Amino acid sequence: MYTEKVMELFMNPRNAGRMEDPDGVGEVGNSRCGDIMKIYIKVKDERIEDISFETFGCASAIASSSMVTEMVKGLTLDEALAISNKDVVNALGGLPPQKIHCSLLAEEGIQAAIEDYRSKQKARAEATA
Amino acid sequence: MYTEKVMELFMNPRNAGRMEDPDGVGEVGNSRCGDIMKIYIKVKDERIEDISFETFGCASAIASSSMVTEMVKGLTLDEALAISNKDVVNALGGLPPQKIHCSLLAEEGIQAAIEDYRSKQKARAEATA
Amino acid sequence: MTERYVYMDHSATTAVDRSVLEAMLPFFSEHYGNPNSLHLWGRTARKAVNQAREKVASLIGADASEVIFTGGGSEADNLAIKGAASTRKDKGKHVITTAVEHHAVIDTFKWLEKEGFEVTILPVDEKGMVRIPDLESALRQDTILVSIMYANNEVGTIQPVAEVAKMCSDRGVLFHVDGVQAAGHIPFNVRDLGIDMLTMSAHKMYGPKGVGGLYIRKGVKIDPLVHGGGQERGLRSGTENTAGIIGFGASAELAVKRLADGSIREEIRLRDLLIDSVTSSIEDAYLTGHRTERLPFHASFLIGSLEGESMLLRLDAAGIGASSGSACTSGSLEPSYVLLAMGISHELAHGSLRFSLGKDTSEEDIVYVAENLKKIVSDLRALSPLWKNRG
Amino acid sequence: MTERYVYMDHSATTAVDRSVLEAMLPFFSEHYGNPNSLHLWGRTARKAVNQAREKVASLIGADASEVIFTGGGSEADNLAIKGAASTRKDKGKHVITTAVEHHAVIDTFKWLEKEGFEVTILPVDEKGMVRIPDLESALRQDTILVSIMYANNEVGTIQPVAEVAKMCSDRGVLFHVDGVQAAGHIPFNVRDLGIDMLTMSAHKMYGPKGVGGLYIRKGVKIDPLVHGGGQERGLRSGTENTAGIIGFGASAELAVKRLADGSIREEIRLRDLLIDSVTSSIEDAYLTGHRTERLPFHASFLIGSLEGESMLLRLDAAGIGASSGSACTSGSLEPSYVLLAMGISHELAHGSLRFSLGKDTSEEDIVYVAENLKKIVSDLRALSPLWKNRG
Ligand SMILES: Cc1ncc(COP(=O)(O)O)c(C=O)c1O
Ligand SMILES: Cc1ncc(COP(=O)(O)O)c(C=O)c1O
Repeated sequence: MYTEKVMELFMNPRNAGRMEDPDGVGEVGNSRCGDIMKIYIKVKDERIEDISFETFGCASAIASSSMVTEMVKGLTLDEALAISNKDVVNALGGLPPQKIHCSLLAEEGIQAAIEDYRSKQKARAEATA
Repeated sequence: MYTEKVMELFMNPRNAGRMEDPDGVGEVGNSRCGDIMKIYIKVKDERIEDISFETFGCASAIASSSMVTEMVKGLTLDEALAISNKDVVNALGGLPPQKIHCSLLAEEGIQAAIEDYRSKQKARAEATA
Repeated sequence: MTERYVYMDHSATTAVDRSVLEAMLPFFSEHYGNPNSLHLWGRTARKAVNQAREKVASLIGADASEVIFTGGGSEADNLAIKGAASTRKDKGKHVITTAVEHHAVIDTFKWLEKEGFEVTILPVDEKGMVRIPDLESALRQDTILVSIMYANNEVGTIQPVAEVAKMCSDRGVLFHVDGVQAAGHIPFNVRDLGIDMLTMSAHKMYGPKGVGGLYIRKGVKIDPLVHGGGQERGLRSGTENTAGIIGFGASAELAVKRLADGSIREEIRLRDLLIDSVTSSIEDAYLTGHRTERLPFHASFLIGSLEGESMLLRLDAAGIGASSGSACTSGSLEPSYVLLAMGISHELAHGSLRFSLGKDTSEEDIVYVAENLKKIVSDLRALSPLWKNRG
Repeated sequence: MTERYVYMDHSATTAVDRSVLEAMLPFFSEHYGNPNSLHLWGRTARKAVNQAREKVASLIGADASEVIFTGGGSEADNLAIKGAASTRKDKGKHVITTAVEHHAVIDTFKWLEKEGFEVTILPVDEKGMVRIPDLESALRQDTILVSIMYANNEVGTIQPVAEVAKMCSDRGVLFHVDGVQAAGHIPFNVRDLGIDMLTMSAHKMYGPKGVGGLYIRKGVKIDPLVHGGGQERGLRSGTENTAGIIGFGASAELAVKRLADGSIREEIRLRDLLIDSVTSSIEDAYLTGHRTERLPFHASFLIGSLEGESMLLRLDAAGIGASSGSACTSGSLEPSYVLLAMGISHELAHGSLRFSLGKDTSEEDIVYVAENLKKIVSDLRALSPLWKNRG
């Protein structure tokens, strides 16, 4: 049912675990539906310097999280925002139809983390203004 | 489905075949229903001296014919008339429910042959009277 | 003990071929997973079931997604007919079948009639064949379904399926074919024929009993008969009979081979030898069904002045397995409705006999059967009050 | 390659026992006759089918004439429920079942609802058990059928079947029991219980897939689902799956032995060992279902902050076959309706895991599973945003 790539990332996820003092955190999904994705980022010079995730969900949710974090690491925030769920699915070698929503969560998770980072930046800028 | 006795008589029927110059002939059943039994008798001193049958029908019809002819051979006509289909079924060691009508044909075949004999006797007696 | 044992009742059921059994064996006690399980055991079973589906589909020229597995041919017939009637009942209540269908079809139509559908039963000619003009005049605006068998189990006659399909599709009427006797024995392609649904049964083609298949053309919607876990695209719930399905797949593979390698021609030769021997060496013996438009393995007769069961039992005593009418009705004394529909008299219909050959039937088997039958007929006719031509 | 392969999904399906396969084997390619045929091949098959029927009947204390064979448990459930609703619809239109039935029952009731029946779905308590007072107040003058499972496939809970039977028979209401998980694993007698119909499935008790059984108490009339040749007393037409039926018979014989020889006590010991290991060594892990009124081979859990599929796949990678919820639903992400009916939250329901032991499960297997699960849970919790109790 899953591609080798999905299984590999599920069994050995990259960038897994909580991050101390992140610059931005995005949490998407809800536990009622069985999927929660939490993305932590450290940003330096508008680039994602470090990233990690915590995911509650099925294998494809975990693999999608792992994949998307690998894909955006080192990118500028704008580049990261351009990564779509399709890119994630392609990089995973495909997902079963009923699991496509996991890749969507991955896309949304990155967006949410960046948004969080930017709104914090804005707040700090305003506070120091 | 059939008892050994039925199969034995079906495979090796006694008193089978047409009889030349019988004293009485009974034919019962009809080909539409798949069973015709024809009983031939020779009578001497009110006794069935010889008997034979022809039967169109299933194994139980043939076995019933064979059995009933064996049972009545040598009996007086009145004794023969007292043989019932139950007697035939018992002598065969039983018949499947849907085949009981074959034993009824056997009973009726004997009755018809005796009737035929008696009506011929009566006709002859009247002719010579 | 008899000289020989000759099974000539392959229309009733066939032996599972050795290659088929080999394919099935690992799926009982080794790869025994439920195909719906995520784990290794389940995935192994799922993969094998998918492969079997491909094989069955390719036998009939369908796509694997168009084939579902059932618990037998009768269930597939019921599913196709009831399932289609159910989804289409708002479009119309008129359904059509023929007088010579298997009980699994005819009794299903009788059930539809009780449920308020209007049923037309097409007559057949003296060879058991449906006449296209009869179908044409039976078709109505509110006709939603036509079900006609590919080939008849009792008399072997092949129906003009392609013509029927054309007529139905021109009118937008769904066409179901009971292909239980034909599948694996006659080469055909559901797409070329233009049919909507086709029933198959593994045990009629050297596969196991208890597994059937239903081809449902892409786009055709039917309702299920068995509700539950949603297996087989929701059309036949229940844990898949994996070993059986894999056996069906293997038997379809075997059939593809046999249909290509000339086996069928040899089968026809032996069939014709039997037909010629019986009709030429036994007085008052007739072939039933069509002489050429018939199943390659099927030879059915009427033997005058005799009754079927008595011949069957004598044949059995000689080691020969045959049947009289449908296997399903052979327990009863009612003469076959198929023969009656062909205009054969009750009396003659009682004398029906069917020999159906198999892939391992030899010429010696044919000769043995013909000789034994000749002797048996002569013995039994000596007992028959209907037999007039005495020597 | 993993250290060990441990199949713990016997609720989904079991391996065919060697003795069962032995019994089946001659009926594929040797004694392959159609049981409805008069000849030697047919009689041999008929005799074996009759013997199998005796064996299945004696497992449950029924008479052989009260057992019919179907193409699986789901079909038997559908037949019992639809068949009884059909014969009784003039007496009333109200039918009752529970919220924790298998799809084969619940979806059949949904179908009945669409057909115009009125359906009451009984709730269950937090152990998954029906409350007798709930049934009592649901029963009405026009109630014609109650269907309650013997034991639940997801949480193992055994229902108070005898009490339900008493209540139904006092009111003249037909009572059907889905005994698929229980038959062959729990000793019972249909006569003592006083139930009217009972569904069984061979593949849940070391028999083959694709063959089920339905006990129908003498005198109870139901309509068929599959029409046709009239096999199985007219209630399930189609050529009998002889090898499958004979396998079912052999598996019933095996079950009778196992129920008598103490095997079940050992199964319970191992089950309890697993329950105790998991609940004591893993934080936030709970048993689902009843602690004692449960299937002897069944251990089901909720693992907090985790989702079932990911645990299943990690277990699979360690060579362990388990399931999350019903095998039939494991392809979907919907949390189990059974767990929700027991009042478990959506979030927790996602973390369901089922281990079902088999007759060859060893203590080492249990230890292996418990150890691996502990590690997997800990690894996955390190990824879970819901897991709060970090070390
Ligand atoms: C309780 C219950 N009922 C019915 C069924 C259906 O049985 P089968 O898979 O044989 O159709 C199952 C198993 O799938 C079950 O566990
Ligand atoms: C023409 C035809 N249709 C349907 C069936 C039913 O198939 P099954 O016995 O597999 O249910 C048969 C055989 O019995 C048949 O010959």
